[in-house]
Formats: sequence, structure tokens, C-alpha cells
Amino acid sequence: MSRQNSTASQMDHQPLSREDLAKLVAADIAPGSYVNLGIGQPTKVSDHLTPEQRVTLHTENGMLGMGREAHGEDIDEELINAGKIPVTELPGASYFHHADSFAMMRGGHLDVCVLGAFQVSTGGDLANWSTGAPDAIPAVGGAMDLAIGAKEVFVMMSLFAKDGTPKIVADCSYPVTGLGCVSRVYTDHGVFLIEAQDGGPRLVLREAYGIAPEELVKRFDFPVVIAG
Amino acid sequence: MSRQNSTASQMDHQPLSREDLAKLVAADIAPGSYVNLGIGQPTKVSDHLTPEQRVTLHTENGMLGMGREAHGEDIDEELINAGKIPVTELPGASYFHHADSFAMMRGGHLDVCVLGAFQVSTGGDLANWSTGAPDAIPAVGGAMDLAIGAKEVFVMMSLFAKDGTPKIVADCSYPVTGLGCVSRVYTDHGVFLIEAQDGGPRLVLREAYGIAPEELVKRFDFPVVIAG
Amino acid sequence: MTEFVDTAAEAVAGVSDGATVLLGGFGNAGQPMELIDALLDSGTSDLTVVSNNAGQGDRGLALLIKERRVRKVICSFPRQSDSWHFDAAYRAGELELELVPQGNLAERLRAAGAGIGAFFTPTGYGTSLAEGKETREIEGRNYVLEHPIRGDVALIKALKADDVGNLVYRKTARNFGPVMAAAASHTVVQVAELVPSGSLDPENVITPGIYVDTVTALTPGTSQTQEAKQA
Amino acid sequence: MTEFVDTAAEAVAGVSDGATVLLGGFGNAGQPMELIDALLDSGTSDLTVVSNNAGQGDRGLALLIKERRVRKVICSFPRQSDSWHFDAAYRAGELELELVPQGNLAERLRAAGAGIGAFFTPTGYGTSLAEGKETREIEGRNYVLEHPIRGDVALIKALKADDVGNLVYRKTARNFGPVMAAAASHTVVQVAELVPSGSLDPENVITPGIYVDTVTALTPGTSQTQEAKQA
Repeated sequence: MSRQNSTASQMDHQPLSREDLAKLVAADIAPGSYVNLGIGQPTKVSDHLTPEQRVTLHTENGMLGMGREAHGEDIDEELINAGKIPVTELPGASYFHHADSFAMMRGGHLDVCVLGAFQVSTGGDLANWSTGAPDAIPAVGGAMDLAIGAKEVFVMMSLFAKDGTPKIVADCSYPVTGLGCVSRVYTDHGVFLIEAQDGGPRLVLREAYGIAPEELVKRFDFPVVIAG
Repeated sequence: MSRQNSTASQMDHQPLSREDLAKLVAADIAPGSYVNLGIGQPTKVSDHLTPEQRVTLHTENGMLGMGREAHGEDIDEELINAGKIPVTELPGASYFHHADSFAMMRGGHLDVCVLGAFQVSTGGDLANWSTGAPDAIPAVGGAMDLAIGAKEVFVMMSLFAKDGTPKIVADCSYPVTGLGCVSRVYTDHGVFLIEAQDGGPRLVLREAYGIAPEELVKRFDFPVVIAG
Repeated sequence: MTEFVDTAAEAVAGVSDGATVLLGGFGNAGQPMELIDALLDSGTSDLTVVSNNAGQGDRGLALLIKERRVRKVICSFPRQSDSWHFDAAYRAGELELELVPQGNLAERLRAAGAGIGAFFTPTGYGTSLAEGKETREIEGRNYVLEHPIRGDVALIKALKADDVGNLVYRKTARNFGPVMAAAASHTVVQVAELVPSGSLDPENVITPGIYVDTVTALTPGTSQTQEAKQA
Repeated sequence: MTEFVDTAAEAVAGVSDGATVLLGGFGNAGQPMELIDALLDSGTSDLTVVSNNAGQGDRGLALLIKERRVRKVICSFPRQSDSWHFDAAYRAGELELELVPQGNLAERLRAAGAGIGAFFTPTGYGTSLAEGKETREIEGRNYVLEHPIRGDVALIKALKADDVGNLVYRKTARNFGPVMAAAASHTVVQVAELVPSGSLDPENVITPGIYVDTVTALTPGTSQTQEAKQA
């Protein structure tokens, strides 16, 4: 779909692969940050963080200084991440209990949290915990805590749903996880900033991928500012 | 004063000395209890606790398993009790921060707290933090936390004020520290229990010292039940 | 004072029908599997279980649910790939679910242990999980009022206990253990090892013995265990 | 990320006039005396100080008060035998006092660090210190609503810091350090010793480095200090 919308000048640019998206998010994380990477796509960001960035990873089940996924003999079933995957411990790590861990999040001490999403609203509302299907078993985990638990919340997702409609919306139709909490949306077709300003937040397209910015903003039925 | 009120049958009994009072309180603490002893007279209770009682002392500045007062070379200015007196550490001790320490108290985990008092009301209200003098520098410390922070609050005090009036009163005239929190009052002339019952608490004289129980209860202008 | 018992069965003997039971663990890490198995064997029923998850596969809490011994689950994440016993009981309408955001679950347990009557949390504000709850704007931010979750019993797992009941944990198996130990009227702990008093550095004790009522060591009969019990 | 500086003067250089400063310590234990002295030397004024006590003798906070650099003190126990500078300033009406029960002080600081908007506490209910505050009966018990105390800066003392800012404390000098570190926008720590990353057991870290912004080691020029700074 994005290819069809590409202008001639964008022919040499492709939409971002998941790998490239993870690389882009990783590069945008400020050196020395404390970061929580959500389950799924956001986890891949850790593959692209460089040692020079000195980023410290938090996992909400009680650890700072989490290392890479553990394999083979490194696997320890008492050392897992929030996705219950065995991980490793880096020098300078620390363990704490669940109340202390979520106090750290809720208190706004993490610099960045990266999450997946079903939808993000132009006002920064996040929907990522429930499809709202009436027969689904509900489960929330730490999603609502993560949504409000960092100085900045970055979302990573594909920009368009299977039916071709954008997943950045005026108002979330899925059940929300948190209100006004997302500051950036990283997608295959563009990076969007949700900027606070008088009169309410505005949505800014920082950069488009595989499509001209002018074409991309036409896909929305609300105003999107092209960064200039 | 108490001597004048003694009946002939009580002549061989004296009011309790401070030492005897501390001994009595110590003996009443159930084996295995976790106990906080307030500053001043209550501190003396620790001298009379036996090793067989296995009582663990809490100090609200962040320690369980506090030992005796430290002297000479044992003095460590980073190991003090709530009265800022150097103390020692017993095997099995633990340290924790102030919020955890007061959570332990507020959460009702201590078995007994022993406090001094200016007044105790028949309903168990405690007044021990302020004389209410208009020109005094106010200071509360942990008094209000201790008042509500144990399964049982024992008060140790002299029963009569300098003017001869009882310090167990219908209503506290001094500023209160906590409401309905005291369960026992240990005094030189008698031990009183404040027992919950339908229709409000009742004051029971468990035992009198240096005075006949019948004489002692006459000193109050409200009913005191003599334990039988 | 902490009591030491030889078996998981003795350790959970005091759990009554209808009790609210706090179960430690996040996934398998820190899950007191042997205590849960003993609870299953004890026949106790009509339980309210508070735990992060709602059982996996054919073990532990999943079996308690399968056997319809659990009336209600308070948890943050019941849906897992192998949570079929929860799914079946829930869909059959035979299991009540109170879904709580994970950090609110931890903080509500912490509040119970800390004597806090209720607290305003930003987590969940504006979501369906806060529906019907009191809200308040404080200094420009919106909060939901949440209440403590108290347990009659907590079943948790730690690495070591000394003979006054002080506990240390291991890595991310610590998770809910310390807050649950403080939130329950009676806390039962399974440990890998008992050590004599004085062998845990007082600076490093995570759960002081005041929160620990019953301990059982599951490593088969080490002499250390016996020594500590007799100390 | 934690920065390491050589002197107490550099460590407190960021404290502005009018700041709310959280000062660790209970009596002398855990009091960051060198940082307070540096604050005095810096000339900063119009401070709100949050601390358990309000200075003793002619040192530290007492001198800040004597020099009228403190506008307001939030504390639990200002009256001590040698708190004459507090007494004089207070009686002269030149120092505002907010008296807070010690456990409410600790919990309000904890709430600030933990993102709790307000909480209901039983401490102080029915007393003059709760006058004018919202109260509520919850399950038959009476509570007072208390709000967080946030600091612009915390000045605390610990035993050791590693090179990512993880802290361990010593005995009852731990007291308010961990909650103040989390309650302030910028936390400054004086330590006796800097150690390389990896030399503190992750199980035993009391304050994780995420809460620590600036560290200064006050033991004169150990090689360990230099090594840790370069690590």
C-alpha cells in the first residue's frame, strides 16, 4: 500500500523494516537513559543500543541493569524479564521487589518507555491492552503502569491497520491504556511527535519513510504538521 | 500521698518503684513479641526482659533486633536508637529505611509498644506529645505513629500528677497523640486495663499497689471496675 | 515468632476454607510451587487467590482452579498461552476475576502491609479498569483511589531464612514476596535453605522475620536445617 | 546518569535560592554534614528544608538557620536540648515550621518518589496536627489524607556508591536516605567510598543508581575513588 502512494522522489526510500525501526528508536534514546522496553517489538530495540549509550534497562518484575536474552547454560529461571524470558544481569545491576519497581515507574524516574500499540490518539492516548472483544479473557499486566510510568513514552507500531486505516486516530476506538501519555510514535511510514502546546497537543510528522510527507499527511482526517 | 491513702492491710505493700514497674511490664510481654519501647521510662523495660522471652526490639529509626545501650568502645554513632542513644546489634538483626520502619508500625506488625504519657483517657486516648503550653516549641517525633502502631499500646506513668489528681481522666485536657489506642496503663499505684466492650470501653483495675483497690478507685470521678 | 515446620503440608495446614491467599511469584520465578501443591492436597476450598498470574499448564494454581477450589482471582495477567484451566473456569462463569494493573496490585498489597487506608494512583485513570472508582485531580494530574488488598495467608518463596525468620531472595524471584509477606495475617515461606541467626548480614535482610510466621525448608534434610531449628 | 564530583562544593552547586531541600539523617546518623556545610558556604538562601530534626548545636542545619537562609522547616522533631538556633529563629517569627509526625514525613516522601497523589494514614487522626485536613472512615478506622513532599534537591549520606550510582548504607544511618533519594528531582550523595561497578552485590543494593544524580566521596583521595571515576 505504501509503495503505491510513494512519489517518484521517494522511490529510493522504502518503508522502515521492523529492524530499521528498532534501530531508529535505539538511536533516539539519549545517552545514560533508564529505559523500559515493552514486550514484543520494543524488545528488539535493545539489540541496537550501543555500549557508548550507557543505557540501563529496567524490567518491571524487579531489576535494573538487565542484559541480553539468556541462552543455553546462561538460562536461570529466577532471572527473567517482564515477558518471562530468561535474561542476563549486567555489572551495576540491582534487584528490588514489585512495589519498589512500580514505584520507580509511577514516580516518573524512567526516562523512556517503549511500547507497542493498537492505536494512539492525536492527544497521546494509548490503546494497547485490550481489543475490547466481548469474549476475550482480559489481561492487563503492567501495561497501564508503563503507559504513565516514564518521562517519555515512545510507541512502536505499523502505521496502518490491515484495512488500510491509520492507527493514529482522533479518538481511540479500542479500550484505552492511559490518557495523554504518548510523546512519540515510531512507525514503518513515519515518526510522529505529539507536542504539548497551548490549546492542546499537536501531531507533528518528523520524517516519512517510503512515502512523501505531503502524501502521508493526506492519509489522516485531522491535521498533521510536517516538521520543517 | 499514696502512703496516706494506704489501708492497714496494704501497709506491707509499697507503691511500685520505677524499677519494679519496668519489671512488671517486662514480665507481661508475651514470649516472642516484637516490641517498641518509647523514650524515657519505657526504655528501662529492656533491662528486665529475659533471653528466654526472645523479645525482639524495634527502633523506629530503622532496626529490628536492637541490643542494649552501647558503652565505651562499643559506641558507634551510626547505630543509635530513637532517643539518639548508641545501642548494640543482636544476632538476627535487620536494618531498613524510615518508610519501611514506619510501615511496619502503622501496619500493626509490632505486638506491643510501651510509651510514657501525660494523660490517658478512660477511652484509651493518649496525650504524651505536647503540654499545650502556648510558648513551647512543638515537637512530635514518632509519638503519633507509635500511638497507633502496635497491636497493644502499654502506657507507663505515675498515676497522680503533682497536684494529686489522677492522670487517667475522662477526657484528656492535654493535646492528644492518638484516640482510643491505649490498652493498658502501668502506674506506681495500679495496673489498669482498657477493655473494649459493647457500649464503649471500660476501665478495669487489675491490681493496686500501696493502696487498697477499693480506696484507689475512689480517687476517680468515673467508674473503675476492680478485677475479680 | 517464626515457627519452623518440616513439610509443606504442615506449613499450609492453617489455611481455612474461604481464605484470601496471596500467592507469590511472577510466572514461575518465585512461585511457591510446593506450598501450592500442599494446599491442593489439603482440600481447602472457596479460596480468593491474589497473584500476578492465574496459573499455567497443569501445575500449582492452575490445578487449584481446575478443581474449582478457587472462587475468585485477583490478578493482573490471567491470560497466558497455557492458562487453559483459568480460561475454562472463567468462561464457564465459575470463577470471579478482579483484574488489577500490576503496579496497583503491588501497591495495594504494600498499602495493606503498611497500614495505609487508601491511596490515589495515576495508573488506570480514564480506563475501564477504573470504572466506578473515585477519582481526583491533584496538582493537575488525575488519580484513582485504590484500597488495600489484605491476605489471610501469604504463600511465598525465598532463598534463605535464618532462625528468626529473616529472608533473602534470589534475583527476579523476589518480585511480590516482600509485599505479600507484610500484607497477610499469616505468612508461610518455602526456602531452599535455613541458616543460623547471625549468618545473614543485617544490612542485606530483605524481609525481616517480623513478617514471617511459618517457614519450611524444602531441600531434603540438610544438617544446617536441623541446626538452625534447634538454635 | 550519575555524575561524580570531587568536592562537596561542586556537589551542591546546583541548589538555587528558594529550593526545597531534603536533608537526610536522624540526629547525627546519616546526616550529610559536609554537604550541608558546602550549602552554607554556597550562600544559597530562602530554602525550605525537609529533615527529621532542625539542627543541633553550632553545626550543619543549625548554622543554616542561624544565618537565616532557611525560610521554612518541615520536620518531626525540632526541639532538642541544643537546638537553640532553631528556637531563636522560630520564636522571632523568622522561620516557618510545618510539624509532621515522623512516619507521615517518611510516607509523604515515599509517596513523592512513588508517584502516589495522596494517601489516607491513621497517624495523627483526631490530633491538632491533622486540623483542617480531610479525613475519612474506611472499614471502621479513621484516616487523614496526606500529600507527597517533593524536593528539588536531596542531600544524603551513604556508605558506598558504585560507578553507576548504586548505594549501600550503614546501620541506622540508612534512615531517610532511600526515600529522600527517590523524592527529589536531583539527589546528591556523600559517600565514604567509591567502588567499581560490579563490586556491590545486586541483591544488596539499597538505592539503585536511577535515584542518584551526583556523588562525591569525602574520604581524601583514595585510589579507589579515581579508579571508579574512570571506569
